Amino acid sequence: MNFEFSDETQEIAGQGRRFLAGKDCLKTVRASLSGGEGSDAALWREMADLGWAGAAIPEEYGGHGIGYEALCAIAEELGRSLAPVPFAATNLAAEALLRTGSEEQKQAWLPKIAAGEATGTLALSEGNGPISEDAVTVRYADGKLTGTKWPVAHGATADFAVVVARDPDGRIVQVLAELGDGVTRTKLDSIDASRPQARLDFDGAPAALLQSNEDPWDATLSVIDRAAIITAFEEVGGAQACLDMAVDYAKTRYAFGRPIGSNQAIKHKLADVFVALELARSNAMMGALGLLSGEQDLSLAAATARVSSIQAFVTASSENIQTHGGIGFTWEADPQLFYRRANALALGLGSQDFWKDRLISALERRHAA
Amino acid sequence: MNFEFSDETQEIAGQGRRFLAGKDCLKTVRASLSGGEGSDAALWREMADLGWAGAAIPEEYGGHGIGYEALCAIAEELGRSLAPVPFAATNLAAEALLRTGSEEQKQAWLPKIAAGEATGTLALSEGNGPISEDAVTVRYADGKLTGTKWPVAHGATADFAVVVARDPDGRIVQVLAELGDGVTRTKLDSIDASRPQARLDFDGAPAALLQSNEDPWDATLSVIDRAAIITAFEEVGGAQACLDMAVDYAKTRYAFGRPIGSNQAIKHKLADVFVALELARSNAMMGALGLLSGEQDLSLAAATARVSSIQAFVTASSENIQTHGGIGFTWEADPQLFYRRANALALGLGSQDFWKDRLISALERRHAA
Amino acid sequence: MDLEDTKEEADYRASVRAFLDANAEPRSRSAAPARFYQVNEDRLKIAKAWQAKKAAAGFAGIRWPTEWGGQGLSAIHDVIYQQEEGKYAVPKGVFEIGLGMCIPTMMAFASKEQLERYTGPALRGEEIWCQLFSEPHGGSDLAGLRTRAVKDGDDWVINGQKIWTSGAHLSDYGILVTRTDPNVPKHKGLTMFFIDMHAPGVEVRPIHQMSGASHFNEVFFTDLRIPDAQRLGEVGDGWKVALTTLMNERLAVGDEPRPDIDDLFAFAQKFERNGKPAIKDPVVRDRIADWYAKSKGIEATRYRTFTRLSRGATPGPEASIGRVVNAMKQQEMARFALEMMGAGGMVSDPSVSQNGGEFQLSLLSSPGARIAGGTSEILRNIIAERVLGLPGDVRVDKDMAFKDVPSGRG
Amino acid sequence: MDLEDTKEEADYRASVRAFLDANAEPRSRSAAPARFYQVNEDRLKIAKAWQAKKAAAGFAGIRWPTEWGGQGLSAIHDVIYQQEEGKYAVPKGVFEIGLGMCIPTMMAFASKEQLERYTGPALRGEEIWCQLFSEPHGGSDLAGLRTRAVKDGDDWVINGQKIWTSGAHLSDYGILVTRTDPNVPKHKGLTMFFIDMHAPGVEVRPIHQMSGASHFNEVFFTDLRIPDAQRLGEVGDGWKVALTTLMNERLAVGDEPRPDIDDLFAFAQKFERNGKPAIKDPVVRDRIADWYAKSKGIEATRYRTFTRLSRGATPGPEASIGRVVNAMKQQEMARFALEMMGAGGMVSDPSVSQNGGEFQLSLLSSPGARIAGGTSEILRNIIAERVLGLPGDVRVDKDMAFKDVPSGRG
Repeated sequence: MNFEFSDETQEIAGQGRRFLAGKDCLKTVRASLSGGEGSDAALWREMADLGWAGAAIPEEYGGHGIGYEALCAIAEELGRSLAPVPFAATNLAAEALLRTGSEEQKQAWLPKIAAGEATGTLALSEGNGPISEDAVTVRYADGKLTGTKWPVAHGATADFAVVVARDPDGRIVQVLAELGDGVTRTKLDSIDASRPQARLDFDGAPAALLQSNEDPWDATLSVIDRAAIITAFEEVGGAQACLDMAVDYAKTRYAFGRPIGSNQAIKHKLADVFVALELARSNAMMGALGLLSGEQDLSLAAATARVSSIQAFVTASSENIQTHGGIGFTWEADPQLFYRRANALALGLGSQDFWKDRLISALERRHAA
Repeated sequence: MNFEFSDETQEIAGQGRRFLAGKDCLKTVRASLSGGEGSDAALWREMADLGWAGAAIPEEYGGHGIGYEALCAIAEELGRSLAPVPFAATNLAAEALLRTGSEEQKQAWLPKIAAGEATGTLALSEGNGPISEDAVTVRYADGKLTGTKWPVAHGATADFAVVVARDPDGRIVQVLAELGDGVTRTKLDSIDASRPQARLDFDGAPAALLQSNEDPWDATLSVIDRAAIITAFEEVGGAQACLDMAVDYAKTRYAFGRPIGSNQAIKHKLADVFVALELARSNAMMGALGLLSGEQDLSLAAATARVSSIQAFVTASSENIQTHGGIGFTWEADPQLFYRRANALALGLGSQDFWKDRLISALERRHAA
Repeated sequence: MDLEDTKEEADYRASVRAFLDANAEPRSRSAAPARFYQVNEDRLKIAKAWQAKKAAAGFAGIRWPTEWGGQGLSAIHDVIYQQEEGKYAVPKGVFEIGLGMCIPTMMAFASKEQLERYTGPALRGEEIWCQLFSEPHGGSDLAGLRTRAVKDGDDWVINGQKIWTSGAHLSDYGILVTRTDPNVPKHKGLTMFFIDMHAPGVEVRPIHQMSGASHFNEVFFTDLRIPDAQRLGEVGDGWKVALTTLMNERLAVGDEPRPDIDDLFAFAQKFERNGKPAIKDPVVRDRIADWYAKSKGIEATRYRTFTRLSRGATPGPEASIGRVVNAMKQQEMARFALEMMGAGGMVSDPSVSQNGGEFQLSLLSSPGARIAGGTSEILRNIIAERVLGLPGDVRVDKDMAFKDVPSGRG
Repeated sequence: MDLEDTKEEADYRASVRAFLDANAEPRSRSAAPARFYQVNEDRLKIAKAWQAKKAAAGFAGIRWPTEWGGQGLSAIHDVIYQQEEGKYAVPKGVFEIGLGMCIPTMMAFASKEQLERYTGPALRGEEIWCQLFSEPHGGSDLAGLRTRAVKDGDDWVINGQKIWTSGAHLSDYGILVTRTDPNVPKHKGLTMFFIDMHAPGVEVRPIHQMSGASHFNEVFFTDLRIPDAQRLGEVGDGWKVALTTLMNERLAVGDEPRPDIDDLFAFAQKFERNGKPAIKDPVVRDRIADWYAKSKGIEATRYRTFTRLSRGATPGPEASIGRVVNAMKQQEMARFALEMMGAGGMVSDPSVSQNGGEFQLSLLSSPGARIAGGTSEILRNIIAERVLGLPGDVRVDKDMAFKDVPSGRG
């Protein structure tokens, strides 16, 4: 039984943690709430230099090819530090390209991503509602895109987007669009300004089809499954940071002549957070195992990890505020920053209802088989 | 603002409580688990002498006509004492008769009910599944019933049943069947043996149509709405008994040199039970107000009361066991008896899912109006 | 059993309505009442004018004794007035603490001359009062306060800091509890004063909340000097005085925090996903039914409280029920509404967000609701101890001189 | 990262499988393992024979030192054996406490002669041991026990009562913690012994649980006389000895209580309501997905624990996670299954009930699961204190002579 990150991976995680500890990400995140940039482009380039942007990109495309295990460990550290970088969105786009891009397309973008010179995103949602094939209305015809996508993570700054659209026959397609001519980008206020969202209006923007043997909608969901597992590690890292913060506060904050952490109301609350976190971490690791083993259908492992990790981070961030009491809900204190991120991550890749349904559908398929 | 039982009602409740305190109902209830009778017929006759069996039956039919408010207060006391009597089932049958029986049918049965000489029941369910018109398959043709109903509360001992069936055209009808010839009754083991359940196999049993201007299915649901409100008071009484028991135990049971009730784990748990109970009591009283005011459509008030009271009693009975610790889950201790009753009442009139849907449907109708 | 007024209550309600109809505009449900923290100079003027009008018409200080310009009526009259006023577009929240808590404390402990000076202007909205109790180091441990008052001749010199002071930035006066003797157990070394908020040595800073609002302030005292005549109650009796103030805490007469269950239901009817209104989804029905039952349970519990008031009884700590349930429910409902929206739920931009971003705002304001004015944990303790009679928490600081009580890092 | 055995583990697993294949029948999933409390005379014979066979083949006392007939292997070997044995229809539950907790305590504190006498028969299943710790007055306060042992010459005379003793009715010997000095604080006045369960003065009565099962016993001691030679550890060191025993508490290797999440999912697929399988109802999907994620989380957490074992580390109190989550989940799932059945859910009669009444039984057995072997509250305290490092509860009885500790009514 060897169900733990390898020593090499733990080493990468440790380096990452030390690196991020020196960056004061929370300061940037807080500034983003008052109109700051949100995403920290300089920090992202530094991370690329460390090999993080290209962690899962093979060396033939300029990546570091250190693989999914390292990617998961890095995600956890980004979650812990609340790093304001286009990590998740760019990974999602790179994953889609790797899966369905032509050799030319891969050569065009993957090396730039790995070098931190370009960032990408996935443009899937068209407003409110669950992830659904039926909701896709953006049209792709004659090499051009028309229609509106929102919210698109880092859509205002990304260099390209993998766009899920419909061809003239109404079939779903995945296309690659450089975000330039024919695209109007509007930044949208959101609950987590450090992972900024945008609206993309395509008005005949040029784009190129991504080809694959897979059905393009299935391919989209497969990419999202993979992203859900990576994101689960971000959430586990964030939840761990919240728990650590709450435990530290509960030990050192006194009321009635003793640490507030000596009250069962606090102890049991934090024990429950710990339990939720450990379940999430374990499920995320099962997801990582699926990624590593190269299984094609990760939907069950991904959905399980996603449901657990949403619950763990949302709960941990919320109860961290509660443990802090009054100071916890002030603008200047850190707990709100994690609470915003937790709730944004809980929604960004599709919310719990979508994933719970996906989980049960996967179970049904397994039992039918 | 006068949102409290009247002095007269409180007087009746007080008398009831003193009467029941002398009866050691819990002993009978416990005996029922080891094959005892379950329902206590002698106790029920005594209660009839006190006017409880005919509380809601008008004087013209031999009842005491003290009305719904008293009925609610009595229900609460029965719930508190866990009285093993066919109160709810008989009330349900009497309510149906009052609503849809002919003068002759009323004269035939209501005086006997009020005198404690006869008990009735409603035969609606046909096995597992939610309350639903589609689930009714028992046939009524040429004055005879054919088919199977289960579970039927007190079905093994009731003198008559209001049976929901289908006529030869497939329409729902309510019929009155004396439970004698042509009916095979089989007692069924259930989680609360003190409110015993039975299976009724009708093999051409004679029965008479109940007539009303209402659609018979709507009439059935209306009767169930009324029963849900009365049952909510039973549940409130039961939940209050559990809370009292738990609080008393928590004050007097010591561990680590102090009462276990000085631990926040216990205090906050019981505070939550109190909150659930008070919400349930308040919603039950709003239901009672609806009964008193003679409104026809009580579905919203009934569903609200039922959802709250199920939650309150199930929670209170469960956390009472937990507060008692080891002794709490033994056969000989009282908490299990309340837990069984709570869960049986939560299911008997249709479970939460049915009532939540009914609640929302009522809200939708109100907003459409 | 009914929800009707008594004859006398109905008459009073009619007189309130007549006054409001003649002097104010009805409020539409979609308009939230103007809140305290949103008060600016212009709004403050309007609020003061409205208070003056109420005072002139005999609808201010409803429970105050007539001696000080009040109406000498009971709590149920107060409730009736508030219920009716809630239906009109009039300013709220500026005078409640002063009239409901500070001046009643003054009435119990200040001199006749002082009351002659202060009650009238407060009643007519000319002067605003705040309550300076909570401190950064105290948290839920209200009596663990550290603001020091030291006797200097006939004066007291005050240094320290208060926090979570509603309305301090608008206030002219405040009642202030201080520590005058750290050498006795914590409840015994406190003394209450009233102070001029404009005096040198008083500095008010707003607290920025995570939702973006600023409901509260920090107040700093630097060598604030006040005469002994501004003491309320005996030296060392400050805790007793503070309890008087807290006993007058305002009874909630209605209004769940918005967006409430009706807003959520309306949203679920309007919002379509998977080709049909969200309310048709069984999961949505299940959750909304739960919250509806809780919401209506709180409303009906309030009717039971009003019944007790109507019969002359004082409502007990069971009033905490609503707050325990509502705060968590508000957070859950906000989260659930955003979940229905999927990824779009992140976006609070009014240009595209459903319902003008109100659920996104609620997500950010509800954590505060679980804390402000007593955390849910403290409220559960209160219910357990005062309603159920369970034993208090173990008190390690009970017989200890305040200065020796362990206080950790702070 | 993988879930594979190391080479050595794989070899060991293969040897276990070879033994089991040769000596036992595979167990179908539908058959629950035979449990302790269901053991009757006939079953006991089978259990003893199986244990003898295991001992002969070298699969008993896996972690015991070879000196006493054990295999001298590590915890991961024990886990591997249990994982494999769980797949076969063999008796379980009779010897675990004796071999896993009692004899290891004996090994630490008994004499060489005693170990020569007792280890072999225990290992071969000829003698059964139980652990006599809990008392009616103690509850979660294990050290608050009152069973008195009084020195009388070279003997001790024991009076008192134990409770929740698994397997006492089958046992030949037991280890017993007693109070020998009530004049010192509670942890300091305890002394451990081992006793003959057939001696005069020992009476065992089964405890009837609300589910109908009898997993536990009460054991009464009336002037039980035992020689000082049966003392384990020093007089007054009983708490230390008891901690040795408890440290050996068995690691759960799998198996949620049945019906588990797979049973519930299967039920929801099979059970039709409103004309379609229940699993097609979004509410059912929502709930089952929640429980599934928890269930798989516990399973995967166990793999992490096994990984630590495999690397030679000792698992910590995080093993409590599974118990905290499972007990509540079991109760919720049972309730939910019955709710799906509607009124029919009340009926446990196997003649008509779905799934042979297993969910009804689970409703009645799950409250015990939240209590037995440590309440969920105690487990949360353990997680908070030992894993998170939060402070202990305030201990009012800490420095008090046991006889002076307040004990309420009992």
